[in-house]
Amino acid sequence: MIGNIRKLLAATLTLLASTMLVLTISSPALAQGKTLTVRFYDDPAGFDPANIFRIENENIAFNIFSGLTTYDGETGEIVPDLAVSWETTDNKTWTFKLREGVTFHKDYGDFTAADVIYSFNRIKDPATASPYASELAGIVSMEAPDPYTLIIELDAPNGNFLHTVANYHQGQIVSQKAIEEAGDQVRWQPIGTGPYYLESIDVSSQIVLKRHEDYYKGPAPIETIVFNIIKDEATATIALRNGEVDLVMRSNKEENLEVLEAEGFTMNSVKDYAVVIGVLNPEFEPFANPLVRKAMAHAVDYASITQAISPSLTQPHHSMLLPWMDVYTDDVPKYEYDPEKAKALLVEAGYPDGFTFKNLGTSAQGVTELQQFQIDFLSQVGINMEMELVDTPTFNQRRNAGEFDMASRLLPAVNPDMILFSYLHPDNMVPNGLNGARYDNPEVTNLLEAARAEPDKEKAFEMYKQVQQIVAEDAVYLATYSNNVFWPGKPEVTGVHINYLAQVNFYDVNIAE
Amino acid sequence: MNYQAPVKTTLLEVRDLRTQFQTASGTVKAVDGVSFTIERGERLAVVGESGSGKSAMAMSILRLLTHPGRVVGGEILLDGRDISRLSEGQLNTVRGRLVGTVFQDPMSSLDPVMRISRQMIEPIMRNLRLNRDQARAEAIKWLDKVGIPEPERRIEAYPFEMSGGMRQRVMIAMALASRPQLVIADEPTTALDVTIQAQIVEVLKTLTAEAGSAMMFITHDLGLVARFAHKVAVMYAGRIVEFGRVEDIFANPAHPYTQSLLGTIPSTTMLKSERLPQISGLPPDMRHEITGCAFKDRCAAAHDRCLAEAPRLTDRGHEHTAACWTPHGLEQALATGQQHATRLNKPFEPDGSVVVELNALRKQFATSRKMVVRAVNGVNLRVHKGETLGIVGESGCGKSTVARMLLGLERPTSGDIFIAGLAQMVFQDPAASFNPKMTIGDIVAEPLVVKSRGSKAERLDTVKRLISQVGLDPAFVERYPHQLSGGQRQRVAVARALALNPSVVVADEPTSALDVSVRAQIINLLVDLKEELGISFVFISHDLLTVRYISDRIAVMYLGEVVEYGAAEEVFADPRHPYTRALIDAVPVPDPVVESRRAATPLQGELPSPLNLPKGCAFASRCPMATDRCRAEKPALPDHDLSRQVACHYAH
Amino acid sequence: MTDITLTTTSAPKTGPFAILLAASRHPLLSHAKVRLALLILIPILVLTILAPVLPIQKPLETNLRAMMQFPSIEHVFGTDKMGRDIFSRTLAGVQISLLVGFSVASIALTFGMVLGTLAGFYGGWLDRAIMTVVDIFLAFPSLLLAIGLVSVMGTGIVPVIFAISLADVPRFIRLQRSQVLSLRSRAFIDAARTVDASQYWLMTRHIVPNTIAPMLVAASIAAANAILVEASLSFLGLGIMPPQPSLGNIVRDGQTYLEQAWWISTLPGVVILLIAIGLHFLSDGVRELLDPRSH
Amino acid sequence: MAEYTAKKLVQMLITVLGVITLVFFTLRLIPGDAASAMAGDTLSGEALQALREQMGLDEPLVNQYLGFLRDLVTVDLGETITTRIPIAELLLRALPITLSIALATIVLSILISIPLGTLAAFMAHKGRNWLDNGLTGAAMIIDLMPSFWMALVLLLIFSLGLGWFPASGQLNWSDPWALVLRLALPVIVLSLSQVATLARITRTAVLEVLNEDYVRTARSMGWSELRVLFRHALKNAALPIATVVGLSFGNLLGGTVIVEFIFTIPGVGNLLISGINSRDYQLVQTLIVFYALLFVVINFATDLIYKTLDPRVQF
Repeated sequence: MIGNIRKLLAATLTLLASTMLVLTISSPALAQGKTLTVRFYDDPAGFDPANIFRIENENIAFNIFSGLTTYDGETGEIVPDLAVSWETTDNKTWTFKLREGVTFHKDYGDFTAADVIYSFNRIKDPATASPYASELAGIVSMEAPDPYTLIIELDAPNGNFLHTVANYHQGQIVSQKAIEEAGDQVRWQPIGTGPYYLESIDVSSQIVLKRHEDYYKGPAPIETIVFNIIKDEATATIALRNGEVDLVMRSNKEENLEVLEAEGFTMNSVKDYAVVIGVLNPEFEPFANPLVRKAMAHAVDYASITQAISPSLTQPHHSMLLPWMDVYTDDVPKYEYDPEKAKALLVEAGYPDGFTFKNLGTSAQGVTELQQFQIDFLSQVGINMEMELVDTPTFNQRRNAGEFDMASRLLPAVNPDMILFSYLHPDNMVPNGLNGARYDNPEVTNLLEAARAEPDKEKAFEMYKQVQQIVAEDAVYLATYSNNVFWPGKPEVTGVHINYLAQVNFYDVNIAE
Repeated sequence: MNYQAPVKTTLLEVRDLRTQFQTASGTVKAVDGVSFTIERGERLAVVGESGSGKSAMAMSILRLLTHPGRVVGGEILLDGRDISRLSEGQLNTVRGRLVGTVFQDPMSSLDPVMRISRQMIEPIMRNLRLNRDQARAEAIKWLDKVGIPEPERRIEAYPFEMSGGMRQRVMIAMALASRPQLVIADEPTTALDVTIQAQIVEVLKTLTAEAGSAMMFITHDLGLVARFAHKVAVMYAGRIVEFGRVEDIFANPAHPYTQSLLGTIPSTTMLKSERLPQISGLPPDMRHEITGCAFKDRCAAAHDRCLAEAPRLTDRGHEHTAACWTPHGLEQALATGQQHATRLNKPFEPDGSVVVELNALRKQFATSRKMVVRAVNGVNLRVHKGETLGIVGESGCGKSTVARMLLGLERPTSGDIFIAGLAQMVFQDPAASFNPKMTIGDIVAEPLVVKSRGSKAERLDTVKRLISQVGLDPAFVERYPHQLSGGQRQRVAVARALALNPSVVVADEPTSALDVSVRAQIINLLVDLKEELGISFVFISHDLLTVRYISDRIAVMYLGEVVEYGAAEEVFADPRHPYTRALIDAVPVPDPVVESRRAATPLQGELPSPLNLPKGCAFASRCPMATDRCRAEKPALPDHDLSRQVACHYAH
Repeated sequence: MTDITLTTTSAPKTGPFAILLAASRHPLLSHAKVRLALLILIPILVLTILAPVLPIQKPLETNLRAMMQFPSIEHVFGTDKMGRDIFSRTLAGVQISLLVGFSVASIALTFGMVLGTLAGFYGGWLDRAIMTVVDIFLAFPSLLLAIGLVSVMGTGIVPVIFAISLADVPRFIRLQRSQVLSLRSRAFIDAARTVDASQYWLMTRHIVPNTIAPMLVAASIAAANAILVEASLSFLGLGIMPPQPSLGNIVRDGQTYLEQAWWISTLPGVVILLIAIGLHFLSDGVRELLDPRSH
Repeated sequence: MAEYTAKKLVQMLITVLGVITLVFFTLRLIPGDAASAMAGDTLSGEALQALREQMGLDEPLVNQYLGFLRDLVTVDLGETITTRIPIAELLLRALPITLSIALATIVLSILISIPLGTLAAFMAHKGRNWLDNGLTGAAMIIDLMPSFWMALVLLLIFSLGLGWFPASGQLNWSDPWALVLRLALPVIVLSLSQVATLARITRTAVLEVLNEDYVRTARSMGWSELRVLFRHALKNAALPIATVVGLSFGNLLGGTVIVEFIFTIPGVGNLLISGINSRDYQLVQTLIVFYALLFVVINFATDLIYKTLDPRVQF
């Protein structure tokens, strides 16, 4: 009997001991040199470009890998990365001149065109089962006349191909050697050409990046970046205020931001990161009527709501595209808050005493404060909005299938053409694509295709402008508000530029003495 | 204090001791001005019913009361030192050293998770200033003295490994080992069987005498008092109502309460035709202020003065005092009482019709370790119409199992039971045998409802009839068990048993949970009912005197067998089986003269475990006259012979 | 004790007044703890019931011009981030929470009583079967059990009630079973068997009535805990969904503003505390009244 | 003894098997699977299906179930579905953290609650109830504070206000003091409610013993009240207390979930929550079965210890 107990005890002790060993080994031995501690808000899910999900993982990958092009941290424009230059005449055949003297992390050798070809083929290969395969589906052929020249042939003109090959998802270049060595552990052994490489990771508590000494732009100013996983927002804020972390990745609670700002922390942020739109399903009879859609737009005072809930995180917005996009236009019909007009429109549309509809939401998120206000405002014009809460996977599945009266979507993409195509082109109509409004307007469709093929920026812009006007006029999608991303940090942490993919290039970040 | 007196020197003098319990429903004056003295080496018996304050008084002396009990007044002079004024610390030098204590329930009075050695040795070391080894030797010596076999081994035992009797012996050894001047024994034998009781009393008596310690012996059993006390203090409602030398108290009691108490106990010679004198009513509720004599409501001789003022203890000649206004208590009242006390009790003559018949009845319980307990081991018995059969024996002799089988609560392992008509039961503990959530009415009516006899109205009538039949107010149907006294509950139990007018009523220790004064009431009730209804009774008890008084025939059981059977008087007058004899000898008789004449050699040893029964005579292990033959072959009992039967080779 | 109960049982049972009188003399009310409990619970209940007619903002009504206001005459508990009146939300929350609490209690009570009695009374394979299942459920930490269930059934009142009950029922079965086991050997059961009463009779007339009181005590505690577990579930986003207020999610939502507006979560928190304390006192009182040793 | 143990073991086996089955199939009832949870809203039909196949989610349930059982028997905990990490490794990292929290909590609460409870009982026995009442009151209030609420308040006071303890950061086993500071707050939060219950248990147990006859016997032998309290009362009360401690330890392992989440401690609880969020059955079911196993074993151990400590219990 006593014997049993002793055995049990012994077992646990050995377990404890062995574990401590494991931990002490795996815990990073931080050398001298600058170290930046960053709050990371969820469990890392791996960094294999072919199978990467969720912004926080993408941000790590963004600093490990490089693409042919990348986004300028401040302006958000496409700028050269692994490709020093490119040329195309018809948006169909693209020729890239590649950067020389670029090396992969650790000792995985120099970067050449072969790596690009390998990376893209890997994505396209069905065996990889990469969700991003479709992005590169347009590539018909790739050739490298010499190690630093790459010619890519597309099946159709695509003026936005530079976005496709940017340092993001399918665009990130991997090393064949590394991939083959890693086997099914690619996601944990990412080898790229970026400014930082992954030194160690404890999936349940921290990720440690070390700078890539041979980075082609020269070594980054900060030697070590430690990402501490802190899930709870309140705790993260306290951690920053305690000085336990230098930088908080994505602080998205207004009240915390207020406190931090008041205490003099730098509120690194990007405005209009993405817009939230209400998708109205025309198969739900009232929403088939443009008048009703306009009434919906007039009924809710997004200005004051955003002001009330989170003035720093959100602002009202009236378009599917965002002001910083090159094809954006402000010259479109707008729907100001006007309950009377809303009522009038409803009468005109034949709904004098309103109607009831269901807004699809996730039970994980619950009924957001914004939605609670929406309910309130709509009820004042006689429209009764009910929330239909389902668990997240079901929500995604139903939203992708277009099974809802109304559902909202966040449009995170730097590529306006992609947004417009996927939300307005009949080919992308749900369930095949994201066109949840089932919008099929030949005029718009033609404009879109023409614009994409048009090499002349000016002409293309005109067409995109028209599209935006028509769509706003029809109130196809309910533009509600756009939101901003905040990475509050200590004042001495400089160069935190959040790009429009909500990502920070840590090469620019430094800590001032 | 009269120290100059050479022979007698006062050891303990208690003056006007007052103890109270502060309860939510009022202050209970448990001890209300008690004064007495104990001489060195003297044995004082404090007699009284439950609630008379006798235990509270005893506990007050060493301040062993727990909250909410509290000594509120009086002096306690031990050797002339007032220990009631001592601090806890000082008192601890008195407790266990000068005054030893033996408590009522040996089962719970020893620490269950400590070996005997630890519980015994340390006090001895402290009190006698001995080192561990000496103390150990001392402890073993005392264990031997109190009659614990192989003390060297048993001292390392845990309490749960010992029988009740053994534990009580240990308690005594613990109390005496420090050579106290005074031993306070609070009902030390109540929880034990007659034979064990006798042994314990004997041990206490001889050892205290030997050590010259005085003893204060609290009990409700007048028999025991007669057996060994020098002086007696009778307590009632928190006061001493009579005090004196034991002979005087028994010979000519002066207080009505004492007188009636003595009357309520059936004597060995008492005739069935005499009605058992009983004390009517109940003791007073101690939460209320008592004006006048506390006993007045139950006293036949009570008069105006008794109602008005409480009597003090007054001298009745040589050290005999009593608290009663009338000079000779009940005497007149009793004199007049005698007439209606007799009854037309026709002695029972069998008309041959058998109501209950048990043939070769056996019951075995399988314990976890595939061993069998032979609780009942081949019993043949008969009960005739209108007959009362008394079954006596120590606990574990199987008498209760027989009863349970009679009522179908247990299924016999072998043998058969024949019952003409229906058997009903009166249980030992009336408190437990009622569902607390049911009214008296429902309880009595339950048999009728279950058997769906009559309409609701009819049932109610029957119930009321039964309840008044057992001498209770029909209004009781409204009440709940906890609102009734023990005696009242037992009456209800009887009423319930009669509900289905059974042919035989089995009463398992029906009076053992009751106070002496109430006991007689129930016994009389049963006898009366038997006469009125002519039903048969099976009366199971370890109280031999009562059994003798109430039953026509007696069966003495030992280890699941009947060892002697016959007419009650005969068995008592001339017991043939050595066990029967031992039992009867063990019974304390409330008469100091008789007791003093008795040979003080109680039956030795204890009941052997029914797990491994001897193959010969079950009693051989304890029998003074056992021979090899006894151990070899089992003496048989000729079955179903109405005359005397004895299962002993040497029965003459 | 005796005489107290006597007065109640002998009290005239005719006419509402007489009954009230009798009730007022009932030992329950004579008990300090019980009185205190009622003193706490009854006002809360009354307010909750009256909430709809009280002159206060409706629980769901937002007000952009009165956000995060400090308690005042107009808003007794102040207002929250969306300018909703916390007092009226709290009352609405109490409604929900009490609903949760008492549903859980009654579910646990019913199943615990039935299964526990069966297991304890019949024993044998039935007992073994029931207790095995009970053990299985007891092997989960109860919060995990609840989490698992809610993730299966989705959020909302019903799943929450169900989840919490599922954690409680096994405990109740255990309690009831042990009670039955100890009762089964009591003398009054034998007494009933001597007139060969049926098993059903024994269970319904003798066993169950004697088990109810302790079960009720347990139930009232279970109710109090249920309210808190609901709160914890809401914290993990598995409880009752806003805007539907429950004490749990009010406190949860409020806690993020603890620094800027402590009252949002503190005041409703105090209400939870009061209710639970009330329930505990009630059960305590009842237990003490039922415990023979206490009088 | 042996017979008893054997019987108990069989019982445990059945229980655990039941748990396993229950967990496995309940999990499959949760809408959505690892693939969809991982992909979020970014994926459409066939891409998702591809992902599923890659994760082996398209196998028939029965095979998955049998596979799971086989793995358990061969003590092969497998990998997380989504991130392909050996679960054993995860557990080995998380377990000591959760264990040390639970242990520390138990120790701390015992150190506080047992003297407190004993004192309360002692005074109650003497008819002085104020400490007793105060204790019960405090216990109640603590019991009723939602742990997440308490946690945040403590964070604000001790971490932000007084700066005594860190709110986040790595658990560095090589620096014990830092470790203590890091774990202090969670342990305190958990201990508070433990103390509340334990103190009350102790109080009742001791009070009960104090009313026993053998305590009176000891007093009658002239031992001081304190000696009686420690020699007899506590010794006898120890058994029930020990049992409760054992059980509460089992519950603690489950109770750490919220605390680990708020204080971002990479313990088993945190692991479980992420498992549920990412619909990683493999992880979740392994963890829960592990919990159950631990719980059952602890109960069994307490039971045996009880039986061995109490001389009265024979096997």
